[in-house]
Amino acid sequence: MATQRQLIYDYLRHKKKFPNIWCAGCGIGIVMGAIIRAVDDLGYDKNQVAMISGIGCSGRMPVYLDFYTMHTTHGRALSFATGLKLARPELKIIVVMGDGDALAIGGNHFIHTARRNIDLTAIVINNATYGMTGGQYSPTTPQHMLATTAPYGNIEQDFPICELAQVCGAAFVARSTVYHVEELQGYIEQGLEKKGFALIEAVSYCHTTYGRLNRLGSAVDMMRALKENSITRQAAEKLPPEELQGKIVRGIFVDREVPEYTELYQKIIERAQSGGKA
Amino acid sequence: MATQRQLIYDYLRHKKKFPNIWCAGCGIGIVMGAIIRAVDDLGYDKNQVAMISGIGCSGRMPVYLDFYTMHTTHGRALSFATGLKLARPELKIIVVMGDGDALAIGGNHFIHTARRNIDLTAIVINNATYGMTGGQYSPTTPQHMLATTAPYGNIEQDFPICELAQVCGAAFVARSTVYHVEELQGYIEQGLEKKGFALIEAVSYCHTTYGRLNRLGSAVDMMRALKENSITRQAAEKLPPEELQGKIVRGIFVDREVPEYTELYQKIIERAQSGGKA
Amino acid sequence: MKKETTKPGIGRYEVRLAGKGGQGMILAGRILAEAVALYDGRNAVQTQDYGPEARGGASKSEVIISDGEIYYPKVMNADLLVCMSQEASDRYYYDLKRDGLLIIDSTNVDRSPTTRVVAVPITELAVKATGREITAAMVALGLICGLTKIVSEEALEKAIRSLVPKGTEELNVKAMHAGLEEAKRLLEAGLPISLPREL
Amino acid sequence: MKKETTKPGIGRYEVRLAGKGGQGMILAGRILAEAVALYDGRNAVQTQDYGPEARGGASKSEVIISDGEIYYPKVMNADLLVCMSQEASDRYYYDLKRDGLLIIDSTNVDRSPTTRVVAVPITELAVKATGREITAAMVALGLICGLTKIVSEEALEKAIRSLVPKGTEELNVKAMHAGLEEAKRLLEAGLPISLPREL
Amino acid sequence: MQAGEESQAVEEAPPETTKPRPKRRGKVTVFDNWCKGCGLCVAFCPRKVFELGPEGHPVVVHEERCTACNWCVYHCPDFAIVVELVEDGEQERKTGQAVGGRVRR
Amino acid sequence: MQAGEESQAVEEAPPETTKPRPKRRGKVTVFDNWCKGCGLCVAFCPRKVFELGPEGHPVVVHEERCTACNWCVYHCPDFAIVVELVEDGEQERKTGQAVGGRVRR
Amino acid sequence: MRTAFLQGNEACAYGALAAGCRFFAGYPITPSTTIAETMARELPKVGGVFIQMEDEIASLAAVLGASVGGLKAMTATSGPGFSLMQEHIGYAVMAEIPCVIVDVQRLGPSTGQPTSPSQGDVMQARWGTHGDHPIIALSPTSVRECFDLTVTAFNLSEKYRTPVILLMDAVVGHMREKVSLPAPEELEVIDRARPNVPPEWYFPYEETASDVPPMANFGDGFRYHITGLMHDRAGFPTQRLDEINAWLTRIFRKIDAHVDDIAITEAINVEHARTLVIAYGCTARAAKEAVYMCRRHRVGLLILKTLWPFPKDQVLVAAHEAQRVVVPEMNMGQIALEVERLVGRSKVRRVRRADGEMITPQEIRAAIEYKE
Amino acid sequence: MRTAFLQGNEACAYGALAAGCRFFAGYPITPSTTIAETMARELPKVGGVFIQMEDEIASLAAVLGASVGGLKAMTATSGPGFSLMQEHIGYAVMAEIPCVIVDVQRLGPSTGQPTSPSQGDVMQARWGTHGDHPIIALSPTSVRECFDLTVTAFNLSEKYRTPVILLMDAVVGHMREKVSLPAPEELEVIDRARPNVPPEWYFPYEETASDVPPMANFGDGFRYHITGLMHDRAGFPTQRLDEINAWLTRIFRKIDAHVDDIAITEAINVEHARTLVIAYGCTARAAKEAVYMCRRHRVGLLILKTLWPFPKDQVLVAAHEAQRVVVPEMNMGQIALEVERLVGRSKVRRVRRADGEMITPQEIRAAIEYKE
Ligand SMILES: Cc1ncc(C[n+]2csc(CCOP(=O)(O)OP(=O)(O)O)c2C)c(N)n1
Ligand SMILES: Cc1ncc(C[n+]2csc(CCOP(=O)(O)OP(=O)(O)O)c2C)c(N)n1
Ligand code: SF4
Ligand code: SF4
Ligand code: SF4
Ligand code: SF4
Repeated sequence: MATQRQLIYDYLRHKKKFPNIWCAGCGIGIVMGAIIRAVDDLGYDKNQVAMISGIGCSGRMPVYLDFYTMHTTHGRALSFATGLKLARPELKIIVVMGDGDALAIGGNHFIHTARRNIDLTAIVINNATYGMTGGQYSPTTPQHMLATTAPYGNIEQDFPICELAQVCGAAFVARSTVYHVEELQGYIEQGLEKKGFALIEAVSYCHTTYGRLNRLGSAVDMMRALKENSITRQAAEKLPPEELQGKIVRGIFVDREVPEYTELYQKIIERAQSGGKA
Repeated sequence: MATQRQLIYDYLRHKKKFPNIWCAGCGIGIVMGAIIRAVDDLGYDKNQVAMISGIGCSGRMPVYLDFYTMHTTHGRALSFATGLKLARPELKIIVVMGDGDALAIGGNHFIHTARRNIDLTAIVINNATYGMTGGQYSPTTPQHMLATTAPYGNIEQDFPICELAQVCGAAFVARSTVYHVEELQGYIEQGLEKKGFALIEAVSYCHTTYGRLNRLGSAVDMMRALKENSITRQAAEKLPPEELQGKIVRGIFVDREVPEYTELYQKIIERAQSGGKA
Repeated sequence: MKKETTKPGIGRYEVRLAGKGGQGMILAGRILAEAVALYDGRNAVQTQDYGPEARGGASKSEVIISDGEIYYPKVMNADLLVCMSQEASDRYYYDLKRDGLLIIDSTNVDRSPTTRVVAVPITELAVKATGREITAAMVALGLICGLTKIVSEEALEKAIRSLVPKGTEELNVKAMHAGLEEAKRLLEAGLPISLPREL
Repeated sequence: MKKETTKPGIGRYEVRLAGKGGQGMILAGRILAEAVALYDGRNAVQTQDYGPEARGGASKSEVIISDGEIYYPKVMNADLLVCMSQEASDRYYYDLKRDGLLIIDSTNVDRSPTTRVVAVPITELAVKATGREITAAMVALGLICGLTKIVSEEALEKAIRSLVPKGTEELNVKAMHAGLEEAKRLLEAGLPISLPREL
Repeated sequence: MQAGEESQAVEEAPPETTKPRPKRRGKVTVFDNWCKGCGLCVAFCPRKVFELGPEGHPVVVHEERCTACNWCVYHCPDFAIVVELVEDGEQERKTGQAVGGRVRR
Repeated sequence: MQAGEESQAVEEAPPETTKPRPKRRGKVTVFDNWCKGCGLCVAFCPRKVFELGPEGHPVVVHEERCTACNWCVYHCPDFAIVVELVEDGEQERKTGQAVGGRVRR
Repeated sequence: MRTAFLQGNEACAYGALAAGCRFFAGYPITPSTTIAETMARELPKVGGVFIQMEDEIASLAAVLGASVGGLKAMTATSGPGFSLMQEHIGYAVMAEIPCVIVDVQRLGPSTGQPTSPSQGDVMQARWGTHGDHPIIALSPTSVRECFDLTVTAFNLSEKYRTPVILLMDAVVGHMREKVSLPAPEELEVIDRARPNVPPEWYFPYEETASDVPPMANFGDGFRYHITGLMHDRAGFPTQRLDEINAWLTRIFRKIDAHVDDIAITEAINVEHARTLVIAYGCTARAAKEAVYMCRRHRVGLLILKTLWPFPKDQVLVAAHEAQRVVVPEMNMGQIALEVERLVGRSKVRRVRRADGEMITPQEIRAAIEYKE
Repeated sequence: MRTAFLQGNEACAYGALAAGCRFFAGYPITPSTTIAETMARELPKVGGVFIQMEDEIASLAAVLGASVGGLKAMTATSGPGFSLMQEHIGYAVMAEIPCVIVDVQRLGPSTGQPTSPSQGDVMQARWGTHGDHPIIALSPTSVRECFDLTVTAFNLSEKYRTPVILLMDAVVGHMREKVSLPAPEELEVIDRARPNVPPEWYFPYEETASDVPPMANFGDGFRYHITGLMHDRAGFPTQRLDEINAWLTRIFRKIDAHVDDIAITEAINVEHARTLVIAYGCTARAAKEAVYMCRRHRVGLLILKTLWPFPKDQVLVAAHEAQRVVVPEMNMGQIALEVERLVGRSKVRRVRRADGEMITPQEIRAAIEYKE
């Protein structure tokens, strides 16, 4: 494994773009670290890796990474990535999204991309809010919590991101937190190696907006909460539902073989070119 | 129960709008019949019922019904309905959508409306294709089947509509077919009576586009297939997965109590007006 | 800048085929146009109009035939109007040329807008010839061919064979021949028919 | 049609507060403007600029003060420029009026663009007075008040109390007083300061 | 009917039914101007009451066999069939009654 | 590491650790110009190697306690910490090694 | 009269509430978000509903649904979201559903510069949705006008059964100013005309003297049909040319024939002006400053508060004696196109900037005083 | 040369394939669907990819992703879908990603009349997305031109690194005509300029002599950044005014300075014409018929194949001696606005129709011969 110095030198656009724009203590940078270590660990060539993001705090990640990088529009990163993947099936494509990006405005692309099971590694950084625009409620804001647009408390149920991806047909689905960054890195590696759509949810509460509004303390306090309020799937199975309330369940939700889209399309090309039924 | 003559007279815009525009033998009309009988059965006043649709063959239904009717844009019926429901919580709102309407372009509104659990009765008429535009593949076209845009066979997994609504948080979810129209009517009644988001999937294959392209026979043949290829959930549970392949599983998937959106919002109003935390 | 001198409208012959969705008028127009353009070596443009009720509402197809360039692609004043439904006949008669030819399917049209008309029980002939209503459009094409000669028999048959669904070629050609024969019969009977002026 | 005769720019006084995101410059601008407008009974307009890095990048706030109507809401030539960071000082000095007043926070700004400057270790004073860096903005406001009198002490204190987060009122007012005192000291020392011309 | 119960699948009767004249009988009317001739009623009527007419519309040929089961009424996509209940003998003609359907409350 | 395994939760050490000088030791460098002073490293370093400095940045005050566990390296959101492995005694300075992380194939 | 120190965005929200707005659906986006946040806090206090939707498409859809249900309804967004709303703006025009859409313009195209102001969406407001349609768009120059024109926007939308676009910009939206807000009784508030016939006689898209048919709300016993298809006077889809043309003509006429009522402008020293400045939004403030700087030069200023329908007559009158017309805009020249069409290309001098900075009075002055 | 009897939509698809298009993503919509259906059948035969996306937003996104990956890519839609694509058109302009967007115009606004033709989206093509931006839009008048202009659209998009809009209408799209298609070797096909420097030296948004920087495809070893934010020459977000202005100036200049190359028109008898007809799309065919009907009257015809950037010089030259300019359009007057701006309002007579019917030669003739 490369040293941190080497990783910084190899994978970050370190000369010009640092320090990054995120708030002090924001977990997005931690996810970024996990990504570069995963890529390094797997021994990928940088010329083989693309990163595509939407708009949001998380959406700024590609600026810092020395891959093919594309910062698209709010909610549509997966659709851009689908086009790129079909054009360049040989690329490893990592799609980084915020929870609003992936599941509010981008919810449709999320479910359809999972359904198509196209070979992308999607990372949703779930900070339970819209960070970039200053703390409005998102589809993952827990019920009853405050947000700038929910001054009387949020009344919506939150999306179970992993279950959603699973029901739609994703090949690999897992959740971890920025506290458990090594576990997270492992999931990212598995996602990258999986042929098919891989969804990794990285829980990383935004302390600047969500935390402050709900008086959850500093970045340090919220990091501690990730440690204390999370539990593995194995452990969760043994708990009664009441005790699971408010817990972050970590682990792999799905890991299965599903025919992958670009491969299936390749077969169509072969059929068409051999004069098959049109 | 009213006679058919009475139903036609009471609920249909029978004087001007008939015969309807659907193809001979299309099941959309059968669903429409189930809806008016359900409304009549429940004894609702017509001035209490609104029907909202998107664009598609199914989207034309509101023209024929003597409720408050609104034919909106492709994919967005649930969002229009959400606004109307919030403005008029006392209305019973039926939202009719095609599978493309509800789940392709409208997929995001589908999952979010279910998540909010707002009191709407959504009926997805699943004809396994885009009927109106002439037989392109939709998110519910089974894999390997032909469509005008899948001349070499469809390579996408299809959405499990009911499971999707369930995972997102709907209060009531059920599936039936136009062959089993009385069962379907029962589900529609249950959906209408349910406080919360109710999703009823009505399977009704389009014989004109989907059927013709895939040589599935006439409307009669395809109606027979609905009878022969469907199975109740209870029966399905006893079957091994191989034998379930290609079967339509009918039944109630969810029927649960979940706090409803307009009621929760009413509490916010009360809190705000009593000077609660803003 | 290019200066053009070609005279427009020379030999321009305008055909409108009107009926209901499902009667095959759009396919018929396409066959006629393709026969003329690909096999008779002249120019043709075909357009169509239909409602959202692709399968039921009014539907029409127009074919402009010419030896020169065709600019306006729609019928201005029809030289030939074929009406397969009452509605079509009521609606489109108004822009038939004074000396234009009107053919109606008397199986479906009860009230003709004029007496200067060739009334043929097209659908009936179709059923008689092939047992299938849907071949009426081919009977109409045969009739057109026989009466107006704007398309050659060979071209029409080729176009039919290349455009109808596989396996139904013989059936459709048979229907076309039924139309041709009816035309012959009519011509022999000397009915009031205005034939194409030039071209 | 309305004819206006009011002379523009009369008594127009332009203030720019510049620093980094997180230094509270936007809040400070708002406090200054609100003090002038709501409690001193004159007119004020406040605008702000910040980057996407709401929490870190450059950020500035502008306040235009006048007895008449204020048209252009931005600084054209600043009468008063307060720079809390080196970058701000480098960047904004160019549109300070010839006789404008430049205040820099010497805790953060090493190189002053000019010698006609009031250099005050604002952040240091803040930490000294309240123990909290973040109150530097209030020290700056006190300083402005004391040096220029464009806002009254009472108005400023009221505005601070109404706009700072609940529970931090005393702390912030204390910081403001630290600024006021420093201003007094400076005025007594007779430093080269250009004060507002009219109003 | 209560949703969740299995809908009573209607069995198709043999072409020439030999069953006795039903107790519950229906008077069947087809509105030709709404009917599009899809043939569902003809194919699925368990008592084979209809035959396809020359115009492509169903013709009621064996009304006496009709049990007023309403299959055709509920499945006609074009609202073109009405079946009115005729109780055997003297009984007044009554409105068709649902096979299933929830009872009005 | 293989995903699915439980990540080794790092335990915080008591403020004044009395443990013997670790076998595996790290040389800790903080890049002040990238560090934003969030305090995560200070709070979570299991060996309490850091203290918050006057500028708000962490200061390495107890390098000798560092076990090169890399917690701080992996969790610093700003890539502002580098820990290099120093094997006890003469051994050459080596690259930091992951606690977890999949082995390169 | 209530004096306060407010942001333009807040004033817009208060204006909406004062106009009777009781429904807001939106999706956050800089620099419009504080409008939503204010509405989220204030609406429930007056029994209204705020909802954050999953995107801007759904937001405008919900607004239209609520309006059909009888609530005055609004959404607010900025460039990217405004682009996403275009399909539903067309639907609102087609179905004649009143609503107010606020676009706080930021620097585009695309994500552009979210925190920088712009006036780049002026033509988009006119032409952004497909197909021919008329539109009303207003643009405020001050915090007080953010309040006033929001009220006007609601009034016009109710009066003409049409979507109204409020084109703010990030300067007026985020600027704070002292304002005196009118008391409720000082405000004119217009509500949509409701049918005064029994439901059986009601035609929702009938020709009327005013060209605006009364609108029944869903739930009030008038069971009619609404569609985005071309429709007849009863609201049902039609393919008849006479019905399509009747609708099309009416829909344009109801706006065009009332330009006088809709077109709001402010004219300063325009009589006998040799040079006329035409400006709107935040740029009008720079223009005012500039015009006063050049008092001696017979310079007039026409401030457009209504951008669409274009205040053609006011422009023609004001430009009557002008030899030069200066049009400063924070874009590459959009309103300038209309002005050129009306007064002739040769007279018009554009002052343009599309980099996110306000145009300064000095830049406008330079154009006024420029010697060709 | 291959003679066939084709629909305009099919010809468009074949044109795309001939131009090297190897990716299509779309969502069905009348009257554009046959383009998608043809591509679905033909693309795999040449190793290309067809995908039907979940909506039009995703469709254009996928097209842009594929283009960045190096494939020539296209989508096709109609009014409602075109409205939904607006945000991504702006993104393509901002990020300078070549692509072709076909809009087969149908009658709007809103759902309108899906099976009726129209020319109602002309201004939308120019202004539909937020923020200032240049655009290229072409409009064919025949089946053969559907083929040719699709090839041209790809060529221009690759040459200028910009989205190109092909504004078809439901008449030319669904019309069938005999066409002779050029053989591959007869066609000029332009591919994007690729960098000829080592990756370390590459700046994807650099100033170049042509104003169009070479474009590296993702996967080719040039690891650069793409964003919808204002960016510097390396593609990274910037707030510096000099960099924003440099970009903005270049992006307009690369189109405006090459109008000659982009603006395609066909002039018939325009020299000394006293009456000039300016037309485009299917309406140009009616105009041609009309002009020949009025041969005696010194009537000229200018057919615009390029609508944007507007062929200003060609119009000015052709209108030089004209006392009247007739502009027939299947809308309420859109191109007429530009024409009025250029030649003066008083000269222009609009012939307009927005009810889904083609304008007839007779209607145009009446306008030509009209005595005021
Ligand atoms: C179409 C569109 N709508 C809205 C926005 C404004 N916007 C920017 S980021 C964002 C949400 C950010 O939240 P999330 O996606 O959860 O990412 P985070 O910032 O929390 O990482 C929004 C709404 C936009 N840029 N584009
Ligand atoms: C924004 C938009 N995109 C596309 C269309 C074209 N369109 C009309 S109906 C339809 C799909 C119809 O399929 P489905 O929703 O399944 O309904 P069905 O006709 O099968 O009942 C499409 C794509 C449209 N009207 N609007
Ligand atoms: S606002 Fe929240 S999510 Fe965004 S950078 Fe700051 S802490 Fe991270
Ligand atoms: S096309 Fe299919 S779905 Fe549409 S009306 Fe016909 S049968 Fe029904
Ligand atoms: S974790 Fe990194 S950024 Fe945070 S205080 Fe430590 S070194 Fe600084
Ligand atoms: S590596 Fe970092 S966290 Fe671990 S002991 Fe050393 S300083 Fe502490």
